[in-house]
Amino acid sequence: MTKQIIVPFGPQHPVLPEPIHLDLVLEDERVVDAIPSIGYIHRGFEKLVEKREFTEYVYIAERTCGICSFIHGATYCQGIEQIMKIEVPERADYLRTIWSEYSRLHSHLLWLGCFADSFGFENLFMAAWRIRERILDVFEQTTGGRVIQGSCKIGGVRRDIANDKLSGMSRDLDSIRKEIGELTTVFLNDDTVRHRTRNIGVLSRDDAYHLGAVGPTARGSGVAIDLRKTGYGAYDRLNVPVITDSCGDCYSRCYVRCKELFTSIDLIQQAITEIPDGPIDVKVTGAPNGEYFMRAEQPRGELVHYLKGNGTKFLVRSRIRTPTLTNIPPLVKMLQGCELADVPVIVLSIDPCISCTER
Amino acid sequence: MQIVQLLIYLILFPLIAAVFLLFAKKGFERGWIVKLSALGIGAVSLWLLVAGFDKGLITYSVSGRIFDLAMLIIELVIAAYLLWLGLRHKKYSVVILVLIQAALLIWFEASFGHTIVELPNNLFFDQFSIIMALIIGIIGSLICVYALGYMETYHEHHKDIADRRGMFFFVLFVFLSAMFGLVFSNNLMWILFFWEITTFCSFILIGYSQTEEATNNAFLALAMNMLGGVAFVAALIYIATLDPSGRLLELGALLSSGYAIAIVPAVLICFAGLTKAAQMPFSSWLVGAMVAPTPVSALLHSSTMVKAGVYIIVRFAPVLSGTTEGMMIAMVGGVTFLLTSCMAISQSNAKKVLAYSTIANLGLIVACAGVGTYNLMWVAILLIIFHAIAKSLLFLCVGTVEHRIGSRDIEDMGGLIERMPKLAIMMFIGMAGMFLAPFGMIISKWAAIEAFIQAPFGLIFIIILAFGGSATLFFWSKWMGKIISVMRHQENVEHSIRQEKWVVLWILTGLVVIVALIFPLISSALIEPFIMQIYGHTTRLSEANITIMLLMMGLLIIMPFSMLFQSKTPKIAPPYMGGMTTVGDMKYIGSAGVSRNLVLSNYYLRNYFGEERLFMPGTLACWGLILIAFIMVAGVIL
Amino acid sequence: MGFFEMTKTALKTVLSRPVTILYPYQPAKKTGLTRGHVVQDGSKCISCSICVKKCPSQAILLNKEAKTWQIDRFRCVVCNSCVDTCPTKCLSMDTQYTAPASKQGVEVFTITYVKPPKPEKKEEPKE
Amino acid sequence: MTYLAKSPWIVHYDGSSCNGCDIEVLAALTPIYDVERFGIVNTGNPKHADIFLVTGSVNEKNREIVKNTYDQMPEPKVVVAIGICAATGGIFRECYNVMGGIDKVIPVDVYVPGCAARPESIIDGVVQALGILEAKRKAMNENPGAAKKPAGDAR
Amino acid sequence: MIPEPWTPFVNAIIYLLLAPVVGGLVAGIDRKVTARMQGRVGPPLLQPFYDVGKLFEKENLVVTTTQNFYVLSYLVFMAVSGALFFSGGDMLLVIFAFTLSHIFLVLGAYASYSPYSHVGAERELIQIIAYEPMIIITAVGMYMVTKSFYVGTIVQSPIPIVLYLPGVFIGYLIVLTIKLRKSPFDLSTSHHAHQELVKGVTTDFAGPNLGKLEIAHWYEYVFLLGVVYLFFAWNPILAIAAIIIAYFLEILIDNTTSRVKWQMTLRSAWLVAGTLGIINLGVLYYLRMVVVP
Amino acid sequence: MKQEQSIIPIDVGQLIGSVEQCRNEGYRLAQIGCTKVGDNDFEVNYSFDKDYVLKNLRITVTAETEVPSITGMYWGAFVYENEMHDLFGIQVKGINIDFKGTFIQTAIKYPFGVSISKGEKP
Ligand code: SF4
Ligand code: SF4
Ligand code: SF4
Ligand code: SF4
Ligand code: SF4
Ligand code: SF4
Ligand code: SF4
Ligand code: SF4
Repeated sequence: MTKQIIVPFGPQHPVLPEPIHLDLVLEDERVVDAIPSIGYIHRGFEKLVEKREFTEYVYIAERTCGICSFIHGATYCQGIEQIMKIEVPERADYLRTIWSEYSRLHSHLLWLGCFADSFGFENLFMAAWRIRERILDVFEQTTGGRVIQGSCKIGGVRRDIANDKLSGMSRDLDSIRKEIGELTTVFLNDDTVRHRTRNIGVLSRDDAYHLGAVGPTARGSGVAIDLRKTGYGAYDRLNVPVITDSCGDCYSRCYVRCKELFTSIDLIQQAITEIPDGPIDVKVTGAPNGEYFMRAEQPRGELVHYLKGNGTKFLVRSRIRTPTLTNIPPLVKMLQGCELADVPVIVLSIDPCISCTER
Repeated sequence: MQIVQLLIYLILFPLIAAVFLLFAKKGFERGWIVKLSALGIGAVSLWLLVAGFDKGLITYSVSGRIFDLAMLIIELVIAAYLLWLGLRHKKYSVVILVLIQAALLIWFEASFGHTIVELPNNLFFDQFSIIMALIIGIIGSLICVYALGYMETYHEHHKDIADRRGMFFFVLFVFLSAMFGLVFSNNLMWILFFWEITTFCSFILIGYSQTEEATNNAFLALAMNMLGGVAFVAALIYIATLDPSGRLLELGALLSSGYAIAIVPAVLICFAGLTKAAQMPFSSWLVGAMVAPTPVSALLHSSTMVKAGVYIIVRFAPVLSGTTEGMMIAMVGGVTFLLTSCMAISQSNAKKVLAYSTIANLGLIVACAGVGTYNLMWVAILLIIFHAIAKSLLFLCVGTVEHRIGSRDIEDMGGLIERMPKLAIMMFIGMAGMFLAPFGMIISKWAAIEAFIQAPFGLIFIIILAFGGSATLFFWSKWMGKIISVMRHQENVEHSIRQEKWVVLWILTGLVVIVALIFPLISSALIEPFIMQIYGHTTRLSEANITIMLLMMGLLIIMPFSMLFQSKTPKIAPPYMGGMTTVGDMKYIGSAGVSRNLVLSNYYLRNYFGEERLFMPGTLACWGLILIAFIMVAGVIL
Repeated sequence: MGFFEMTKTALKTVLSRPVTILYPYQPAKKTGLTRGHVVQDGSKCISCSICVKKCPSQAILLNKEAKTWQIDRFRCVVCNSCVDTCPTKCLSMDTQYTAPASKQGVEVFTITYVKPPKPEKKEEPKE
Repeated sequence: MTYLAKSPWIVHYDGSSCNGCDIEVLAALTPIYDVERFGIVNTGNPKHADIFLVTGSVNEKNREIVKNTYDQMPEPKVVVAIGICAATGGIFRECYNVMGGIDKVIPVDVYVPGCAARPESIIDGVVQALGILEAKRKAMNENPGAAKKPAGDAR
Repeated sequence: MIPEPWTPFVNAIIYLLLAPVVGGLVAGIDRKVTARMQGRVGPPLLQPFYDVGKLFEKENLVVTTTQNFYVLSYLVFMAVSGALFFSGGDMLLVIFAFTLSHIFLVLGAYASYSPYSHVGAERELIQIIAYEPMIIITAVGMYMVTKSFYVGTIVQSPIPIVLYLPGVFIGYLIVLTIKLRKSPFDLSTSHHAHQELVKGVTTDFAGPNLGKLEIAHWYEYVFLLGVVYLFFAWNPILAIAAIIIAYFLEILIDNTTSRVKWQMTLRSAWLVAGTLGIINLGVLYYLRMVVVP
Repeated sequence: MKQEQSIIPIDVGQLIGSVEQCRNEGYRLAQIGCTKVGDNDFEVNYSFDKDYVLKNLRITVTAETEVPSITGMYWGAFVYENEMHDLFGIQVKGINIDFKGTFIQTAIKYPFGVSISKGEKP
């Protein structure tokens, strides 16, 4: 008689705001097998390119996800712009970058909260989300939407941010930086947090690279991949440091994200000082013909939008390969042999985004 | 003169029954003999209670010369037989031990045989004897009755095992007889004789199935108990050297002879007691004895064998009281209690869990007796009573379950409450008896804490008790949880259990509850006078607390009826499964489209409480403690 | 070394005022840009159908015969696309979000703009 | 007003949403909005919940889950569909794998429009649901059998 | 005045009637303070009562009807153990009754054969074995100082118990965290649901059963805080202050730690609390002759 | 700024060899994605990345072609290969963790394999 316990973990489960399912096979509390199952959110909207003109598809691309909504929209637009050889005005590039980095801030803060929640640190969750609201306020003031910004379009951006507003934002970031400083100290120094994250879900550098880990998941294992280094948007004009850590455990992944919060703030402030005046969009005519793999760095890692047009208003294919999809194999590896209590911590440590993973 | 007849009757009657059983060929005849003799033995034990509870200590002179000789011969015959067996099975440790013991015995007989005078009082009797007699007479014979049905099925299931049931029942009854002899004898030589008989009987019973494992474990048990036997003989020799007239061979005389004289034999005999009670360095034999048919386990664990071990230690408690040697023995019990309670957590074999729990409880008894203050003595006796009843019930329940579901693994007992409701309730009560307030064992635990706190160095034991007690709680509760979990659509497989089994089980279940209810009575009628007579003062629980316990018991009894009065009709929904749909029962479609059965197992925490982890340290610690005791004793001798 | 790293923050927070907005007793957070719901000014609509085509979730239904412009609030993703593309700027974005409801329904605006209608191709709106 | 309306506990399930509405539901629990002011607790467990918040639409794979979760809630209970995805399928309505709003699977009592639905809007929706909850309780007390009917097939 | 022999009964009845009220209030204050620590407004003070009232208005949804029995037993025995305590009964008996009630809770969870309840039940058992030794040590410590296991005697003792038992007191506070189901030890079920076990032991209890569990918790709170009182019994005002401070500390700890795993729980309870307690008792044992009047 | 990328069409038969070469050269697998290009023709792009340079191996197959799994070289490729199968109906042989069509369950089988005309709701 085996001494196993089978726990159907999810899809409806409070630590998983998004539905995935794991068949956990436990011995005592040790996980001997964890078989994931996804597909609960699959909508199939990649196929909507056949029904929506490529210009309207921006709105759908944005709704790939409510967290890096902006980056999805921007990546899609940049992909189309590459195919159609559109040069967007410089100010638009900067604005896209600023919003992208705000997205990262908001996403990382959200993640920190969820992560704290996964190991039962409710106060920390609240604290992280308290700060996050300030980022959302900026979104709402500059784009009109809290989570779905809708400010990107092909050929540029839809809204400008006034320069005095920009400098106000920059000043505001100073106080946010202070609050984030307090928050991240707890994540990085508190003993009970370290107890839950140190040496949990270790992913070696080799595994991280060859299993295709991206983003903080890869960087936490010492793999320095950061697509911002390819210099899309205004990143080629900004100084983007790549944060890595070598342990490959949950703590390292947390460390990377904590530090990235500060680099994002730096990037925004730098962008705000450098942003040139000028138009924010160009007129787009014609239809895309050709294909392109547009890649961008999302909070969770490398995002690939593969777009293929045939000269009509309807694209042939939009294929969105999201960071989480490629982070799933490393996750499966990490879960082997962990404890039941570690499961949510490990799952969250890759910052899973099931919504865009399943499209 | 009436009581002594009862005593002799109790010793001899099982023997006669045994002989009949040896020759009874038909199952039908055997059945009647067993049932009638069980009735006879039980009834007489009760009679003894009625006749003797107010009598105090009485000794009887029964002329013993002739018995002495017969005993010696029987012992030598057994030794020869064991020698032969040992050689045949290449168990040289047994061979060596048998040779040593026989040599010692012969030497003893040769050098002191002529100097030892005939002891005036070979038999004796006091309240403690009544308690033991009741345990042996009632529980022991109930188990024998139960064994009737059990063995029948046993042989249906195991066609490959030779049917030696005549011999089996013969040995069972001899065992009972020897136990009676053991508790009624005042003559240490007699006690030794009966002692060796129980060792021998258990050896035969453990090896009953004659499989390799059974044989090995039987020899293991034999070797360890023989080790104790050697110590016992050594004690006799020591006593005889002190007083060649052999007057000190009388238990009563020895006990009242004072520390200087009694401590050496006390330690030696208690060492023998430790082996028999399967305390820590020797615990493996009792665990190994699980290969025997379940009634045998029940017998060994509840009313015979191991109880002989603690019986003798309790007898010697007044000598041990306040001595360092006693402390060491108590510590052996304490360590055993703590570690085996923990080890029980890691076991899923029901009989093994029961075995470890037995060892643990015996450990507690030994600890109480080793410290040996009057109130601890009270606790020790209480523990003996409660443990015997609850443990026999549990063993018999497990045996019955095993026959119906074909497994003795706790994990296979899930949902027993649906499959065998009556039996599950009995098991539930039995387990409650082992660890829940206000049942027996917890009363004892409570009394033990209150007693230890007044004893020298009692703090150590209280801490052991606190930690070990919580471990106990863990393994019982999870087992309990297993049997009461309701897995739906299980079939009831309880019908067709034979009537006589039910009778036995119901009686034992009733006893668990009744004894918990009337224990104040038992205490005041039997235990307290006994303690009083030894120590000159006694203990008792306060009346208020007893009332409260009774109240709690009452609550427990009426609580289930609350299910009949429900304000809202409950609606049944499947358990929460993270949103997964249950297809049929306890099934769901999991990842990769695989249909999975919901399986839930208990925690065993092997990495923390496993035998592998705790056994060695425990053994070493206990050997160390025993060694200290021996060194001190050696000091006394020199 | 960090035991109770959070203590300072927690104690500080407990002593300061909560950040909670006491909605609904206090007004909701809002900015001038906040996208609440689309309103239509029937007097300006030229029934050009551009909004219908540009609506990514096909929430708008234009009935030229009945002269109605209707919007399904339970389809509209408040994306601003129609507002941006409407040639006559008759659509605007109100900052107040649509109130929850127990029943779904469409909101109908009447088009009062009068101008000789030009021939147009028929767009079959969904459902 | 009875206790029911003072202590609405919620369970949240994410159908196939884009997260936008999910995080707004979560945000409603956090300090700025703090729905615990109304006694709302996110129990995460249908068996403890009175209000079922669903975000996102239903598809092939999650309809059973939504139904199952709903069935495991004790009466009286209400369902609040958050966001236009949950109301009609929203922008993804025409995707091949979207069946439509959650009313395709379970009865919905309140629809909260928005994409994403704002936390204030969610609060309004829940408050509106309380009235319905209360009405359902009355109905249940007056006619104990009836309220149980819809979920009676759970066994 | 009430005649002497009746005071225990009167106390018990007062406890039975008032403890739920006090316990509920404590829970309400707890939630309020927690909310404030998180920068929120938090629920009304009386929220716990609303919650329980609500639960009793709900349908009785069970996996198996036997759950009703276990829950009721849990409640009854929890009340009984508290009543015993407040009527001045024997501490050990109180502890055993207390344990008994928890076993019923665990059994109720087991009965449902649900994965989450089951794992919760196992963890609850681990918690029980983690804190039980310390509670017994507490009782023994009190005995060593006051020479009595009777709460009635202990409470009247003029000895400042806490001065003799500082280690035991700290140990007790640690296990109190377990008992109050507060982070870092809220393994088997927690106040907020965001944990891997959903609601652990209580997962499959709904409606009135959950309400009863809640009431049992209130009884438990009052009892547990009553033990804190005993440490300071020689000075009631100080004792009340101590209870308030202790409880505030618990809330603070709850809000400044993450949930640890079961190994850590067992280890901290057994090692930290156990050693503190044992050393304390050992020293006391050694000095007993000298210091106790 | 244009990101560097190349597309190298290869035969199905060459797939394993080329992928192995990528692995040996230290590329990481960035994605596998399909596009329907004809009534029964699919392009499958295997994208590899090294130092931000994207190399795409492209095979063109029909639904009947058996595509060998590359999970031997890239363990994590199973997510993409299962997806290929579930959404496009492309047969992939020898996946290490084969979900057998349950990775992404869809209301209609192989949604990207069949053609759904515009406006018509499946
Ligand atoms: S992004 Fe995902 S993990 Fe984070 S809160 Fe939202 S659902 Fe949870
Ligand atoms: S990675 Fe997550 S947050 Fe980013 S777009 Fe995808 S779903 Fe949204
Ligand atoms: S990664 Fe998870 S939590 Fe984050 S937005 Fe996506 S779904 Fe939500
Ligand atoms: S139940 Fe198993 S062990 Fe017991 S007698 Fe039958 S076959 Fe043998
Ligand atoms: S339980 Fe049934 S099968 Fe087993 S011995 Fe008894 S009657 Fe026979
Ligand atoms: S706001 Fe967007 S979704 Fe709403 S009607 Fe206008 S275009 Fe359609
Ligand atoms: S609302 Fe504007 S876009 Fe729409 S039909 Fe009228 S004028 Fe045209
Ligand atoms: S309504 Fe909008 S924000 Fe909400 S889930 Fe749907 S698409 Fe996302």
